[in-house]
This record gives sequence, C-alpha cells and structure tokens, in this order.
Amino acid sequence: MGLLLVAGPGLPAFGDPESAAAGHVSAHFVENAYLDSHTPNIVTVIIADYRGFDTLGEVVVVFVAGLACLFLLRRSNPQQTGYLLRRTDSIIVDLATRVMTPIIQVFALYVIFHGHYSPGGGFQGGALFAGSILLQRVSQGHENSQHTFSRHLDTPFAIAGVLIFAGLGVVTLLAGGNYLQYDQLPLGLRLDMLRNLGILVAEVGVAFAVVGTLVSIFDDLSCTGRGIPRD
Amino acid sequence: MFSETTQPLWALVPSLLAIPLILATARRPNLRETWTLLAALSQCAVVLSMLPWVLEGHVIESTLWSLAPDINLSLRVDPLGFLFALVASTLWIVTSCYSIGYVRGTREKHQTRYFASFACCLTATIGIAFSANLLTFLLFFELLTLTTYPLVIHKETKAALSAGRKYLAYTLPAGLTLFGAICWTATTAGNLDFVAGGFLSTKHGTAETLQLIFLLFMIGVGVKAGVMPLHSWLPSAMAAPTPVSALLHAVAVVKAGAFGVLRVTGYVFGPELLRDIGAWTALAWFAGITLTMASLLAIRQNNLKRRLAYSTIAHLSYTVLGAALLSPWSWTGASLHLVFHATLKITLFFCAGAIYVNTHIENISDMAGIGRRMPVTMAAFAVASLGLVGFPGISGFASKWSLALGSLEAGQGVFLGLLVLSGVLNASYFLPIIHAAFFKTNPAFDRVAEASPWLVAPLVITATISVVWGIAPNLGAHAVDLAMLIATSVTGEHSG
Amino acid sequence: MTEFLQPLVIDRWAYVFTILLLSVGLYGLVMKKNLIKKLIGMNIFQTAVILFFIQQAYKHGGTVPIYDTTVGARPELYVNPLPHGLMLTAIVVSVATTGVALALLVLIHRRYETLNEDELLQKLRES
Amino acid sequence: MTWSQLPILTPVVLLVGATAVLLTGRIRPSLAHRLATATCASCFAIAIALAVQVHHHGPTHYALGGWSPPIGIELVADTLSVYFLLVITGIALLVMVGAAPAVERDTPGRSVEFFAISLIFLLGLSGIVLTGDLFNLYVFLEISSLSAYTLVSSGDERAGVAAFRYLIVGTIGASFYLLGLGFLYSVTGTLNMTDMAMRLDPAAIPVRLAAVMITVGLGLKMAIFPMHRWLPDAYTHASSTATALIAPIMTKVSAYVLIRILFFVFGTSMVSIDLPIAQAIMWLSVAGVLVGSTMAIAQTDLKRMLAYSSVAQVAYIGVGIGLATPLALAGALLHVISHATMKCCLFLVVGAVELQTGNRKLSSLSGIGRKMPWTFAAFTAAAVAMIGLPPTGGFFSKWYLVLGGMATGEWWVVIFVLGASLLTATYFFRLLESIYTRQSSELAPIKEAPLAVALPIVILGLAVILFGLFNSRILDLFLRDAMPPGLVISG
Amino acid sequence: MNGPITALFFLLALIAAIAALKVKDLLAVAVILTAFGFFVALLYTALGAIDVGFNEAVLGAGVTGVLFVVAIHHTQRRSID
Repeated sequence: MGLLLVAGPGLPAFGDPESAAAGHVSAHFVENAYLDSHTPNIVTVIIADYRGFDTLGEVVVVFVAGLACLFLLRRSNPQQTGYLLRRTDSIIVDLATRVMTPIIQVFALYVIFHGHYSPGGGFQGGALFAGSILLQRVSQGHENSQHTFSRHLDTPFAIAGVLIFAGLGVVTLLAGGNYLQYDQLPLGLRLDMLRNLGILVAEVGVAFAVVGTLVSIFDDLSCTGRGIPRD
Repeated sequence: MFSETTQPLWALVPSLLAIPLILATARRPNLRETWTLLAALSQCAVVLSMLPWVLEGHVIESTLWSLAPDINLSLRVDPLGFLFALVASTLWIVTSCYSIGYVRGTREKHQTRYFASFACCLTATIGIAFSANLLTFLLFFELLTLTTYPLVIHKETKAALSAGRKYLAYTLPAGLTLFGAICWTATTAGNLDFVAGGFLSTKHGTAETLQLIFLLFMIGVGVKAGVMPLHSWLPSAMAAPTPVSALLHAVAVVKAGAFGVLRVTGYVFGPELLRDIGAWTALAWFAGITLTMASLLAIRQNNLKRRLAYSTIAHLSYTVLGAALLSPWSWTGASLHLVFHATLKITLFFCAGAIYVNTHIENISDMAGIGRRMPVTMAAFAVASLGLVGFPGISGFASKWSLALGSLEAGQGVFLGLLVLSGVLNASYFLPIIHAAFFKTNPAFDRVAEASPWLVAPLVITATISVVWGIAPNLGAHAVDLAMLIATSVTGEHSG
Repeated sequence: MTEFLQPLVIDRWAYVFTILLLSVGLYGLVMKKNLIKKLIGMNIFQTAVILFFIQQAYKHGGTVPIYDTTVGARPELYVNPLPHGLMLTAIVVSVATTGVALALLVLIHRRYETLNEDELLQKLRES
Repeated sequence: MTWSQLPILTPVVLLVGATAVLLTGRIRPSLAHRLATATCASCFAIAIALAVQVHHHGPTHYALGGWSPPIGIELVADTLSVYFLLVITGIALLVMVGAAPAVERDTPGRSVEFFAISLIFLLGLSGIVLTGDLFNLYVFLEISSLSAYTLVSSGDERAGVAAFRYLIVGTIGASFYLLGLGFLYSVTGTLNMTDMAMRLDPAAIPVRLAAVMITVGLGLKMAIFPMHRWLPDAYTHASSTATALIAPIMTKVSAYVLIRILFFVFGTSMVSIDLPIAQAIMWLSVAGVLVGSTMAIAQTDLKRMLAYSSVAQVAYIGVGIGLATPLALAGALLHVISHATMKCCLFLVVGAVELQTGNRKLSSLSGIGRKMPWTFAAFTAAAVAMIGLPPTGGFFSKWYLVLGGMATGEWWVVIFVLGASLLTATYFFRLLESIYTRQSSELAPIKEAPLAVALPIVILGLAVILFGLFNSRILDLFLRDAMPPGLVISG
Repeated sequence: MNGPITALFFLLALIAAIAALKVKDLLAVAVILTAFGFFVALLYTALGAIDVGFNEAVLGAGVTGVLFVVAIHHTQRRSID
C-alpha cells in the first residue's frame, strides 16, 4: 500500500482534463461515437461496438458463471431438489410485489431499448428484469413463481442470449466483414444506422443472457439439494 | 544406400531393429533369441565392413539432423571409435550365445525384458563409439545408463534393487556433471566436435577454468570407468546375472567409461593443453593409485565375481593411465588394453557363470577341485587370468608391454614400477584359484560335469582369441595397426 | 513533507480514498477466517479497483458521456468514457465471480457444515 | 470468408461448440462428448492453418468490428501466440478423445455441463494467447479462470475447498493485473499492446509499479514460489480429466502473458536492467524448483506428487523468463511444450489407473507396469523427460536453460537447476522401480486401458521423445521468430 | 464542482466497507454490503459515470445482495469474526 501511495504523484491529478488517458483513444471515441453509430450514449457505443468483443467475452463470463452454479448445485433428478423459498404470509409484501413486478419489468425493457440515448442497456435492463423475477421468487415462493418464469427456461435464455450476440458476429462474418463489424449487416441501411441496429441487437442478446443467468444462479443457490425445503 | 557415409548408421540399425522384434515375439523364445543372434551377427558384419576404410585412415562422418544450434546428431568412425565398436559388437555375439545358455540354465524370469535391454545397451554402446561430438556422446552415454538399469535389477531381489539404486545414485549425478561440463565447453568453445589432438586450447579460458572443466569431465566419465574413489557401485552391481556382469564389466558400461576418458583426454583437451594445465599428472596418479588399491582389494574378496569386479577396476585404470601419460606408446597400450582386457575379462566372467549354473557356487573357497570336473572351463579361466597377469604369449602381454614402453617414453618410471607391482598382485589373486581348482579334490563335485555347449563354446572361443592375439596381436582385427593409428593421430608422433 | 503531501492529498485525494478502500478489502481477504467474510473482502477489493478506473476517468467540468448537441463533440467537455465501458464489464465479472464463489460455499457447507477456515482445516485433517 | 478471418475462428468455434454441446446434451447426452471432441479437433486444425499462414506471411492482425487499433480490439496471431495456441488445442484434443469414461464416472449426470465448461475454458485460453488488447486479455483471463475453478470443483469431496481457495487467489491475481493495467492506462491512455509499448515511458514510477503489480498478479496465477500454495490442492482434488486439462496449459498460459507483457510491452531492458523484476522472478523460481521437487518426494499420493512436480517444472519456465537471455527464453518456451506434453501424459495415466483400479496411492501401483504395458511405457518416457534425461524434450529445455545461465554467469542457478533434477530423479525412479518390479496380488484382474484412453497417452509419450530429438525443428519453426524484440538466438 | 459530495460518498462507502467486515451477523453484513454497493453507485454517478453507477446499483447493490442473502440462508448466519 505504501508503494501505491508513493506512486500516486506519478499519476495524472484527480479530474485533470489534460491527462494522457483523456486524450489519445477516448478523445476519438467522444468525437466520432455519434457520427459512427448515431447513438448519443458514448459508453453504449464503446461497449457494444468499438469494444464489442469485450462485451461478448463478458457475456461469456456471465454465461459460464451460470453454468458453473448449475454444474455445482443443481442435481439431475428433480425430486431430489427442494427449494428454500415459500410463499410469504405478509399480505403487504405480496401486494407490493404484485404491483411492482410489472412496473419493474416495463422499466427494464425501457432501459434495454433506450440504452442508446440514456444510461442503461443490456446489462442494467437485464439485471432489472431478473431482479423483478427474483422479487417474485422471494415473495411468491419458488413453486408459485414458476409460471412467470420457469426454472427450466433460464439456461435456454442464457444460451439464446449468447447465440444472438455471437450469431450477430457470425452474420457480419458471412456478410464479408470482420467479426462484429455491424456496418456489414446485409440490410442496405446507412452505415451509422446499421451500427445503431447492431448495437441494439447486441444489447438484446446481452439482456437475454443476463436474465437467464442471474435467475439460474439464484435458483441454483436457493435449491437446497435436499428433499425437504427447510425454513 | 550402403555408401561410406551411411555405414555408421547401418551399424546402429540391427540392435535397434532387434528391440521391437524381441518384444513382439515374447511368447516364442526360440524366435526371440534368433533375432538377438541375427542382430549381433549383422551388427558385427557391418562394423567389420568398415575396417578397410578405417585402416586407410579415412574418417567416416555422417550427420543425421541438427540437435541444437551448431550442434548436430552426427556419427563419426575414427580408429578409436571403430576399435571400441568392434570389441562391443564381436563380444555381443558370444555374450548372446552365452546368455541364451545361461538364462535357460538358471530359468531366469522376464527373459524378454532381459534380451530387449541387452539390445538397447548395444545400440547405446555403438552409439557412444561412433558419436562425433560431445552432445551425441552424452545422448548415448545417458541412454546406456538408463538401459543398463533394468539389467542390473534384473533378479529383482532386495540386493539387486539396492544395487540398482546405488548404480543410479552414482551414474545419474555423474551424467549431470558431464552435462554441466559439456554445457560449459559449449559456452566457452562454441563447438563440441571431437578433433584428434583436442579442440580446446589455452585461449578458451584460464588454466584454472580448464582444470575445473577437466575435473568435471573426469568425474562424469570416471564413475562409469570405476576410477577410485568413484568405483563402489561396480562390485555391488555384481547382483546382476553373470552375462550382464560380463557385459557391464567387459564390454559396455565400464569400457564406455574408459573410452570416454580416452575421448576427453585425446579428442577434447589434447596432449598439449593437458601438459600446459598440468592435469595429466593428477589423472595418472589417480589411475596408478586405483590400479594398486583395486588389486589389493581384489585379493581380499572371496566371492569370485566381486574379485573379478575389483580386477576390472584395476585393469580399467591401465587404460586411464595410458591415456594420461600422453605418449605415443602409452596411447597404443591404452587402446590395445581396451580390446584385450575385454576379451580376457569376459572369458573369466563366462567361466564364473558356467560354474554358477552348474554348481551354484559363487565363493572361491568352495571351488577347490572344480577344475577336474570342468577342465575346459577352468583351462579357459587359467588362460584368461594368465593373460591378465601379463604372461607372454597371451594377449594381455602386448598391451602391458606397450604401456610399459609408454611410461618410460613419458619419463615416468614410477608407473612402470606400479605396472609390474600390479602384475604381481594380479598373479597373487588369480593363481591360487587355478591352483586350488586343479590340484585339490572335492567329493562334492563328483556328479558335476561340463556346462552346456551354449555356455562352454563362447568362453572357449574368447580364450582362443586371446591366445591367438597373444601370438599375433595384429591378426584379424588389425588391433595393433589401429592402436598405432590412434596414438599417432592423438599425439602427433609415431610410436615405435 | 508538503511537497509529498500536496500532490497526494490535495490533487489526488480520490486516489488516496481508493487506496484505503483497497487496503480494507485486502485486509478482509487475508485476515478474515469466515469464508463469506473473505468473499466480501474480495468484493470490496474489486470495487476499489473499479473505483480507481472511474476516478481516473473524472474530469473537472466534464459532463456525463452522453452526446449533447449543445455541447458538441469536444472531448475535454466529457468525462472520459472508455474506463466506464471497461468497468461495466469489470463489475459484471466481479458479480459472476461472486456467484460462483457463493455456489462453492454452499457446496462446502453441505459437506462440512462449517464455513470457518480453521474448523474446515480441522475437519479436512480428520477426514 | 477469407484466410484473413482465421484468428477469430478459434474463439467463435469454441463458443458455438459449447452452446451446441449444451443444446444437444439436453436431448442426447451421449452426443456431448463426440461434439466436444469434434470442436477441439476443428480448433486444432484451425490452429495448424493459422500456424502455416503466420509462418509464410508473418504476423496476422485482425481488427474486430473493423475498428483498427487502438480504437478497437485487435487479435494478433504472431509466432509466439500461434505456438501457444497449438499447444493448447493439441493438448485439449488429446485429453478430450479419451475423456468420456472418466467424466461419466467422476461427474455422473453432469458430463454435458462438464464438456461445455471445458470448451469455454479453452475459449478463454485461446482468447488470451490471441488477443492484442490488454483489457480484452483480462476478460479472457476471467473466462478461463472461472471455468477452471468450476472444473477443479468437479472432483472428490475436498475439491470444493480447493476450488474456493483457487478462486480467491486467482481473483486477487486478476485484480492486481487489472490495477496494474489501470496505472498503465492512466499514463498512456491506450489498451492496445503495441500502442502501449510505444507510448509508455519506462522511467515513470506508475509504469514501474504497474510492472510489479502485473508480475505479482500473474505470478499468483502461474504459481511461482511462494505463491504456489493453491496449486497442489487444486490439482490433487480435481477430477482426473479436469487435472489433465488444466495442469498442462493453465500455468503455461500465465507464463505466456508474463512473457508477452514483460518483454513485448515493457521491453527487455526495463524488466531486466532498470528494474530487478527478471532477477526476482529468477530467484523465486529457483526456490520454487527446489521446494517443489523436495515436497514431491514426500508425497504418497501420485496426483499430489505430480502436482508438486508441476510447481517445480513451471518454475523452470520462470527461471528461463528470469534469465532473460535468448537461449534461456528458448529453453523456457521449449519447456512449455515439452512439459505440457509430459505432464498431460502423466495425468492421463493417473486417470487411466484410477479408471482401471479405482485407486491412486503410490503403494498400490506396484507391478502395474506389467498389467498396463502401453500406458506405462508412455509413463516411463514422460518420467524420463521430467528428470531431464536425453533424448527427451525435458533434456533439451534444460540444455538451453543451462547454456543461458552460463552465458550470463548465473552459476548458482545452473547448479540449483541441475541439482533439482536429481531430486526429480529420486522420486520418479522410486516410482518406476515399484511400478515395474514389485508384484502384488490384487492387481491380477486389471487390464490395459481401453483404446480411446490409451491411444492419446501413447501419442503423448512418443511426442515427448520426438520433441527432444527434433527440438531444433521447433526452434527454427517457432522459437526464433517468437523471440521478443532485442533478443536473437545465434547460430 | 461536486467535490464535497464525492468525498462524502467516499467516506460512507469506506465506513460501510469496514462495517461489513466488522459485523458478526452475516445477514446484517449482506444488508450492509448492499448499502456499500449503493454508496459506491452514487459515487460513480457523482464522478459522472452514470452507466456504471446504474450497473453497480442494479448488480452490485441489488443482485449481489440477494445472492448473499440466499447463500447465507443456506449456510450459517453467525460468524465468529
């Protein structure tokens, strides 16, 4: 830690607009993001387009995490699987969640699809959506919340998300561009609109993956692995 | 295909090819041993076929592929290597005949493994003989270590296993020392190819550095050559079956060590450099002390094979001494002794083995009167031991004679004295055996007869060879011519 | 002293905070015996690293990195957006790691009925 | 789609393969293994194609999303990365071929996930060696690590604890790497390796600190002494397949990252002259060699013994990196491939033995050499290579290491390296002796492993020897071009 | 210039972190961790990283907390340190 403090003065000062980091690459991002992909939210452009491959990798991380929990905790035969959570007894909580859930979900969708213009995007939206489902799981209990989102749905969701994103790249690849080169999408739009669209698709893929994975992790963590749910 | 340059390769092929064949025909002993014999014969033939070229003074080079930058895996047939290869391949024939008789006589287990490892050993030995640079040499040297190990522990008794551990405990560190020495040489000299007369010179480092490298080299090869005080693995390796000991002590391992000494002194450092850094006296004294001490120790052994082992240690240092004295005659003697001692010592081991197979006697004290029952064997034994004593008319005499000349030539009368002394000692630990064998009687041996022809024939052959070479040393293999060639090429002067 | 403190405390106080947070996390990671506590320490540690990037990205008078036609595409007027993009990824990674770690903890607890390191080692030695 | 698309194919194929395994696994679990093997095979093919391309046309740069660096992320397939890619995919293929029975036994009912995760693990590793972007490298590092933790946890009942420990250590390592990267970024403003190499100033304090932190982080992942504690547990308790997959390549890839960053980004002069980083790595590795070998002698469990010997052998690579001379580095790189092959072979043998006998105590191996001749012939070859006897790969990597050490006059390093191989010899010959000589009755029913299991083992056993005999081919084909700027192998 | 606010959030985050390590009741710890995530999220936002702040708020504060709670439910609630 002492070392770290000694190194401090070598770093650019806090909030220094002329720091090396602020110049070079990121300047280019700020200058061209809107022109390149007709998307005001520079961060969204960066994560989904300029550094889209990072985001794909990140989706894979989430995916493998979900897979890991599934591999570690979920038992193959269902009757061995009991679940921790039961329906709550408190009427207020029950009502509150019933009211909240749809709102959260709508907002989540908004966040996903409006990520171009305002903070948010696949991760935040997906996480919100997952959050709403988690909320239901907690309040309604596992068995009752299955009808909104079955636990057999999560892995397919995650796979779908990964495939959407990866597939997008493959499409551009087949269309003769580089991997994830959205402007090669065979749709005959303006380049920046193509990128705009590509970003959207990518975000949707991310959202799918995040929803599926988070719910699956939650389910796996909350399944007791024993027959009887304990309280 | 059979051109001059590919010949060294073909010398390796038969024993190499024999290994899979032997393993494949494990279920059918006769076929298996046919392979061994065929391999031995063809190998000997290939080696012999190179004799004319070598006598003309050609040096056959054949490079296979590159092992490391500037270092190739390449074979090279010069007189010294050829001489060693000739000894090894010839004696492999007799040894394998003998082994067949022996393992069947004693009903050894794992005969397949036994013959396979034997073939491996021979490949390694020929490789050592023909290797053209230090790295190739090291390659085959370590390969020999590895492939001898199964033979040493062959009986799988406690003694055998501990002997095997001891063997490794000596040879692996030695291999590492050699490895270090070679690396050092590579860093200083940049090349590793053997050159008659040596490729190192004073410009490659201070005298101290070179002395250190030389010391490392000597430890590396000296262990296998059984130079004292690095010898003690050798007697305990006697736990192996007799043919193995014969191979270990007469042909492959120890000779490889002695050969290594010759290579290093003559073809890496060279006489001039060794004189400059004064390393030769040290080596010579080590050898001298070893040959005296070993002979003294041999007298105290009651187990026949152990006694032979110590005598081996003594006789190897004849070679080492010859190499160290750096004079033409001494080198001739050293090279000759490489050959002659091999034939003589292998005869002795064959005899020991034959006795063991028939009577399961290993101790000398129990052998009184055996000569009457096994006259041929003991006669051969007598011949061979007299040869080692240095009796005129048997091959050992020639080599000792030229060694003696060599020591005078080098102005080191002391070593002449040591030679004579050890001759006397040799006599004092061999003659009693013979005397007891022939001139005493022992009723226990009434039902004992000569061993099976598989066992007797080889030792008769080797004994005859030694006698023939005693009368005409140059017959057949042109051993003397070759030895002279070696001496001339190394020391640069003519002997005689 | 001042010529050391001035650049550190006045110009880079955010950095100092980050380092403090980092050391807190490391402390929890190393010192705590309870595995869940360890995990929390790990979380704090990762958060501190992320925080380091973010505070490096900050600019006085920089606005949020969302293109504003009234401002125009002038880099010095926006907070550096690249670290934000990177840290979005980093956060998700840390959450994923936490998830896996928790799963492992549940697994461990099923087998050994404890999450205290010492007791765990004890049981490991016994079994 | 042209040849220029080759670099991206490996990750994509692995990713798609993983998802495909999952989907088909839901319908017919039996297909999962075949699919995984096929994926690995195609990746190996791609790697070979890439190697050929790089050999003929030089390094291939691939701009993802069409954004040329430093704006976008680029994949760089140069000789070094292709060399590692070949090792990774080759080992993976050989492990996968015979994996089915062991996986079914170790993780019943979960083999589908196992294969999917191992494919993603490979995805992470191949991404690490291919990417030219430091943050992207971090992402892939985490992908491989997360899947590695999971694979490790798929073992005996202690695996969970080992995996958790591994997770903690690995995450610390990754975070340190990320922090170092943060320092670098804030003084250079770029994440692309080549760009960063041009823009950073070796004298700046943050850069130096970053170098230290990144080295520490990767040292943790590479298990350099004294950061090696996690490794033996992880390798011992993981399921045999997982170990055979992780042990040969995981630490090597960390070594790759170390080489890449120290020598290509920071530059040789900085890490070996301005800062004593290289020396530090060297001496720690020497200590690692000794400690690892000594601990290995004390073990009674075959897998644990091999795990400790891994610590020692990886330290050899560390020594080569630390010496920072062309020959030593060549030795390190040669040791990467030779150790990967021999260690993979050894661990596969352990797996085969467990499969046939259900036991892996050293004492129970007596006389097994006769029951499983082919398997243990390969085992012997690998063991000889571990000791470093000719003509195996292990010998020649040591040869170059020692030459490099002598060139720089590091006599003690040379002595320790040579001495350590005696320790190695001690435990391996002890093992071989009991394997081949002792007889024990309960082995009677044991047979040679099934073909699918034995074949890869034998192939690896042969490879160990061939890599030794033809090491100069490897040297000429790969290592000469793989040398970092400023280091040239003479001759 | 929002220096004071940032500093305040920094302090809060720091306190929350220390508390999370000190408190012995693990469920409480989970809640405190959520609070920590929330402060950090605010901190990010104050530093102009709204996306990151949002993400931290949802993932760091929300999901992580929930996961911890569930895990702790499964295992043990008390911690001796």
